[in-house]
Amino acid sequence: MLETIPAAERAAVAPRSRSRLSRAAPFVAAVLASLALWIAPAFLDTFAVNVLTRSMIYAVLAVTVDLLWGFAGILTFGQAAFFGVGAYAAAMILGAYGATPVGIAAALATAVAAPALLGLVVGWLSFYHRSTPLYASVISLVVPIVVTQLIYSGGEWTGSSSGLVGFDVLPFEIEGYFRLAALVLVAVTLAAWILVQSDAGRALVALKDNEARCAYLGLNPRRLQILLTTALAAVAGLAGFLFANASGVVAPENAGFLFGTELVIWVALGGRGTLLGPVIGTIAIDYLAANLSGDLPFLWQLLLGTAFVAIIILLPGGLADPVGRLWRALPVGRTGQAAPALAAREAGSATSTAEAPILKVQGLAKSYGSLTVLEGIDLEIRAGELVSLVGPNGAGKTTLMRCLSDGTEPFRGAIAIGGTPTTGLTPNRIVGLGVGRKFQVASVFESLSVADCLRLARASHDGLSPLSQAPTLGLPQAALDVLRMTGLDRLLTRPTRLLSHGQKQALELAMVVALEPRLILLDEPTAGLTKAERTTIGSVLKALTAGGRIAAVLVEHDLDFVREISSRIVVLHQGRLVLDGTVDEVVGSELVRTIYSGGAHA
Amino acid sequence: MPEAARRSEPVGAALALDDVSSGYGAISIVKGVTLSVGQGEIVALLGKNGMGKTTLLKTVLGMVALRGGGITIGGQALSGLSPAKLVALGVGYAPQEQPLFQDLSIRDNLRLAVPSDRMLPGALERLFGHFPFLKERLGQRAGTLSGGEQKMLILGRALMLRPRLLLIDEISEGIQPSMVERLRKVLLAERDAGLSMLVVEQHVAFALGLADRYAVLKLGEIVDSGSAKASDARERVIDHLAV
Amino acid sequence: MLKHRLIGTVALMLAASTAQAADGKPIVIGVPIGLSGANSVVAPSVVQSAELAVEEINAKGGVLGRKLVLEVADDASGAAGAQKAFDGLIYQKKVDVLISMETSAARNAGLPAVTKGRVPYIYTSFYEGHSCNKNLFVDAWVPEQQVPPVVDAFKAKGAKTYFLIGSDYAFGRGMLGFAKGYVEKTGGKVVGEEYLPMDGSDWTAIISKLKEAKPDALITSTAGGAPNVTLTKQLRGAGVTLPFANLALDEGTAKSMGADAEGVYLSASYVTGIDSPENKTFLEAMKKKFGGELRTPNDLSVPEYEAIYLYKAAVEKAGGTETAKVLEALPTVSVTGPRGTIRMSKQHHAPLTMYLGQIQADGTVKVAGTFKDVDPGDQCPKLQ
Amino acid sequence: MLLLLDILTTAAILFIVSIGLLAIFGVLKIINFAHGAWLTVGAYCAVVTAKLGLNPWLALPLAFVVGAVLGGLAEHFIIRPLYRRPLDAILATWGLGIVVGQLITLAFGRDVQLTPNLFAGTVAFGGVEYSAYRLVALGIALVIGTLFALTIERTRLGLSARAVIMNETLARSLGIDTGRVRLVVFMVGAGLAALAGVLLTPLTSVDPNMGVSWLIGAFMLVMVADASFLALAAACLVFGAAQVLISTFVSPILGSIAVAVLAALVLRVSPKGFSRA
Repeated sequence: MLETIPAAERAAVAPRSRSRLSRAAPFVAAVLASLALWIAPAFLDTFAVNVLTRSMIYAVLAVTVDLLWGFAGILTFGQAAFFGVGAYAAAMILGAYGATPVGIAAALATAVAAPALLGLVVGWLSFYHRSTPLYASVISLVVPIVVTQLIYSGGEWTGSSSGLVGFDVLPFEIEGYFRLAALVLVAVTLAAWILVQSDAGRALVALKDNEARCAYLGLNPRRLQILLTTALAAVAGLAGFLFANASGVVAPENAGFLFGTELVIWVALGGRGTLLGPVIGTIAIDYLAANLSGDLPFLWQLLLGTAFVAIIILLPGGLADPVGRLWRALPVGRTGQAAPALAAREAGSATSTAEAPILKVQGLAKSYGSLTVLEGIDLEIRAGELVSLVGPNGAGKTTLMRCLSDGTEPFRGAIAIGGTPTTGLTPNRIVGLGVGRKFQVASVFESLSVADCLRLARASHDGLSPLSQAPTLGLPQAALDVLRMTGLDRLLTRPTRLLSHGQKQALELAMVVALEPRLILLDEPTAGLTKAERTTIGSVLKALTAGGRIAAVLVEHDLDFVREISSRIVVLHQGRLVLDGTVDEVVGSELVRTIYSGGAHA
Repeated sequence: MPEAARRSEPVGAALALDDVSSGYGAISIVKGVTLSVGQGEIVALLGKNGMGKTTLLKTVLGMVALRGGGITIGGQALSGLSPAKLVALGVGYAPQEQPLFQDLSIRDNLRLAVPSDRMLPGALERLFGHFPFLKERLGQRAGTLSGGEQKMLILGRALMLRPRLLLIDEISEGIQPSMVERLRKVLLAERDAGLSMLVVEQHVAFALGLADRYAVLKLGEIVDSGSAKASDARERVIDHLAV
Repeated sequence: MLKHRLIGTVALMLAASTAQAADGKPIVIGVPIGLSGANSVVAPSVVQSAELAVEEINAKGGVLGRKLVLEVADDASGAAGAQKAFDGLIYQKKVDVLISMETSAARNAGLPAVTKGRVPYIYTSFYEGHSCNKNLFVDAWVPEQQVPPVVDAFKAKGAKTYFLIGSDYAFGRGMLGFAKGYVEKTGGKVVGEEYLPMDGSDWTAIISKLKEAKPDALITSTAGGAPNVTLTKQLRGAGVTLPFANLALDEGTAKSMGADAEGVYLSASYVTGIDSPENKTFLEAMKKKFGGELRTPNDLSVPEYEAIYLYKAAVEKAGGTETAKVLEALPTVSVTGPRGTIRMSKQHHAPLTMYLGQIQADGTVKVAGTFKDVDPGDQCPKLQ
Repeated sequence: MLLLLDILTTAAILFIVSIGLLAIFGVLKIINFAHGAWLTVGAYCAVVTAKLGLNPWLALPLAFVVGAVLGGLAEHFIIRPLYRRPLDAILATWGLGIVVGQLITLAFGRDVQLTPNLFAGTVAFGGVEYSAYRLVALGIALVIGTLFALTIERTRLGLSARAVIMNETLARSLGIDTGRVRLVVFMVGAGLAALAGVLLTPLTSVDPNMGVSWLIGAFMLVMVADASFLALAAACLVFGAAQVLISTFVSPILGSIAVAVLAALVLRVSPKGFSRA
């Protein structure tokens, strides 16, 4: 059932027609580019056709590097290895079976499948819970080294250092290869463009921005990263297949670490995260290299190296950065993102038996080395409760929240969500059990818009389209309320980095609510907010739990706030649960006064 | 410079904050705080967690960027001074979060606090004057000291360079009452010798017993202040602090 | 058209014989070579000898009255660079012929362009053999020519067991593979064969294995430049004093290794010490032309010099630069140069006179044996 | 015995080559991919010393000074803006490595350069004739390790560096000029790298690209050591042993990629590498 919200619709209608136009624009551009490239060989000399064919194949690789590095934040030197594997697979199969239809089909299939398989292994190695981006880069360094070594020691099979030459290739003239490479480049770039503009593409950016937030929205960052690595390895393999055919030779250096770094240099100079920048950068630099490097071999390297260092330091966005700024300053370049229409979505029929506790903690204890931060915590929370967790600094509140939301934290004792023990579960799986966590410092995706952030929060329910941006954004009523009360519903297209601190807090809360959790964990949701904002958040929380289906646990220092909204207060002191009772019981307690005046020692 | 001097407390206040604002990134923590500490005076800054007390201290130390207002120390405006310069100006600091290098020896912890090794022997002598027990334990890892002993080391480290102004962050946190009392005595003795202090605390009894004046910080603003010796001071402060 | 051209050529020849200045279109010789990368150490010497050959030929009126012009392009000693270099030379500079010394990877990478662009290609670097293409001719040695003199010499000294060390690449594997076969064929025994990756720099474990195996002689074939120097230094450092032949060593590198190279055997089709009038004239001309800039002529640069003369002879015999005719003429012509008389008559390869040399303390090479007209064997049976 | 010596000396050489990288990574958390270039610069200092006809051992102090000075410039102009962008710092230093390599090429040419042996010949040791220089290198590694440990443990600079590693905020609040500590540490790291370059000359050829082949190995060792000096020593021993053993008993080709592959696997299992033990 979809119920459109009039206010939001008004905001969305105006840009709709324009957005259809801008949605068609990439396809038009792609068709125009294809046409231009199709007739280009007629105007270019053989040398240019030949060199540009190779440059365009390299540009396909640059697109994959850009998706990984520029968008998903994975600095990789390994695309060369996948390219090399694809090229060698093609060359070896074409060499053995010839350019028969079967031979070509087998070569193409293997050239795509073999790198994809390798990509899967590399992805699995590189990405795991708590893996670091640096580790992925380390692996991406090792892979080309290993692949090159295998090629060297492959003897007759791989032609060792001399590479393979003289195998059959597709029956094209050089113009034919030029057009083929051009079509593939345009197609890959267009696909990449559509992907990054789509909702799924936003997930990539989100991953780079804030991996923890992704996991706490129930997305599986590992799976996404592995999937991306595998898919782009396959694309690199396709480029390798093209390369083997177009050049008629494959060599170990095509798979090497140095080629991998060169790809990164091209992408960096062109402008990471822009797709077109790397494409144009790669073609321009490679073409220039073909013309200049022969005449000034050492100087060319020197110039390239210097430019690279300068760009990295001074212009991290590459040459596309000033160009893009110029473009956006022009009237035609200022196409804003269209706001999706907001729609209410009926909450899922998660029937929670009111009697069974949503959260059950038994004998929880945690220590860092010899320092015990939590000990003997027993706690039960039922639907409809709004429990505040209070206590002085170092009482263990944040640690308790962390244990509740991440089963891979080493702790003793047991935590169960809706009866399911969480020990060993990664955050995204705990989110799957119906837990939403709001962090102390607002954790949103700084490079995305408000609507994108909310869409990602819905991803675990509604999925993400890899092809387009959904025109509507369906959210549970409670999330819509948060947006409405804070005015965020009118700021859907605004990049979150431009939001005020309070708006970010509200957005994060809306994202957590959009998950339709059974249990919401909030770590200081009001820190740094104005009085009015605090009141808003307070009433949202009260309304949420009043329905009797959701429970909330919040850590809070603002005790006025706590007093106002809680149904129950739990006091922690020095890692132990010292008091658990109603607001009146706790507020009136002398023990609490003593704790807060610094006197009590457990 | 003349502007700052005119608008703030009379030149010569050990520390004067005039409409100071600061924060991290997009977040404002301290919002327009005006506060002064006179020569030889102890001012207690009370407030719950997350209210901006530590941020205020770090703003004075130049570790958090000043967004608005002015700070003077002994009449000297403080913009763009490095922590090293502040140490030279006679500002001591006893931090609360991760205040010691746990894995270094006590001697190394102290050595890091003096600008050159030549000044170490004299500084140590002053330190042992306050806390003689540290003399025997210089080679021990700082992390092996008990909580109270660590606090003494932190305080001793701040005092050993003979500062003129001392900024203290929750020195009483998590230690035994007897230890708290011992710290209080040391601090009062230093005050009597002319040291000015801004003491951030949550331990109300300790803070009021020590200070001449108090101020309560809430959401980055001062909501209450007065003489620490006033009869209703304790009740007023606890109302701000407890549930 | 053809007739017309022929007449024109004859006319030019006549003109050339009477006047120095011929105004025919120059013949462009493409030299794709590793100015950067692994071959960059030896490349300058190759370019120098090409420059001398062109200067000499032009001074005598050129070829069929046409001047020779050199187009040098950097192939970065590798496949990717070679593709760019070959494309540039064939399609952009429109060269008439390619004559160059390159790595095997670069040569292979260039071959598709050579085939598509239909230009003759004379490869002037010794290599592991068996590279066959109807446009490709080779005037330098292959394992069949280089290895036997070494093994025969060691055998004569009583060596029965051999240890082989190489870089893991086509040339290293190719040379040692042939050496192993030859050793076994002549009754010797290979007690160890070890390879390190081309960019490997730590030979420790291999040297220890060598010491354990206690062979009578050692034959190495590494990648040129760094690995060669590294291995030799580490062998000397470990006190290895066996009879030691280095199949990848040239005189220039030997000189730069200083004392470490003393006593090492090498086998080559050219050493500076060849006592022939052609060699003396050549060396003097080089010295005169390049003076202080002179790079020591060597087994890679002299074939380049001779190949240009071979091409000249073929063009003159074919009556023009048309590829098909030049290819037809190439195996039939011969040139007597510093290395003696060269004719690429055997399956696009050339029988060569080989010299066994031993490095002296001052870095010079003493000729220890001469082997006349060693046959390259069956390199490209399909190309006969 | 031969095997044992091979392992020990291989570990020693790995240690010499990696220590400069470790110093920089440990304090600055920056991976200096120009490390290879600094090794090369050091080796060319040996070339220059030889050309000037000086005692070859003089190359050691010369290289340290030249490396440190160039390192200081690099820290100031290239590293400093990138402390908050560690992955970009990898790229920028890689680019710097290319630039340095090309500058050396322009100045000295591509050729393999001749350097005099620091220590020639062999000695009988435990029943085998062993390369004297490798044994000397073992000694030098111990000396460098000891000096490095003493600097870290005893001197004020070492203490400040450790303070910056452990808790930079506290160090700064105590008045330590952390910017200067970073600069000096980078200079020391670069100086050590250049020193290592000189020490490599008796074992390898000297050419503009010589450093690159040592870079990856050193990088992986430092990753595994995770900024701990003792862990680096342990990693060098373990991976050096693995390299020698695999080279000896399986294949030198596998041996040569052993360090990189094994280190990657160790990091997969235990992200903190050896520093945990």
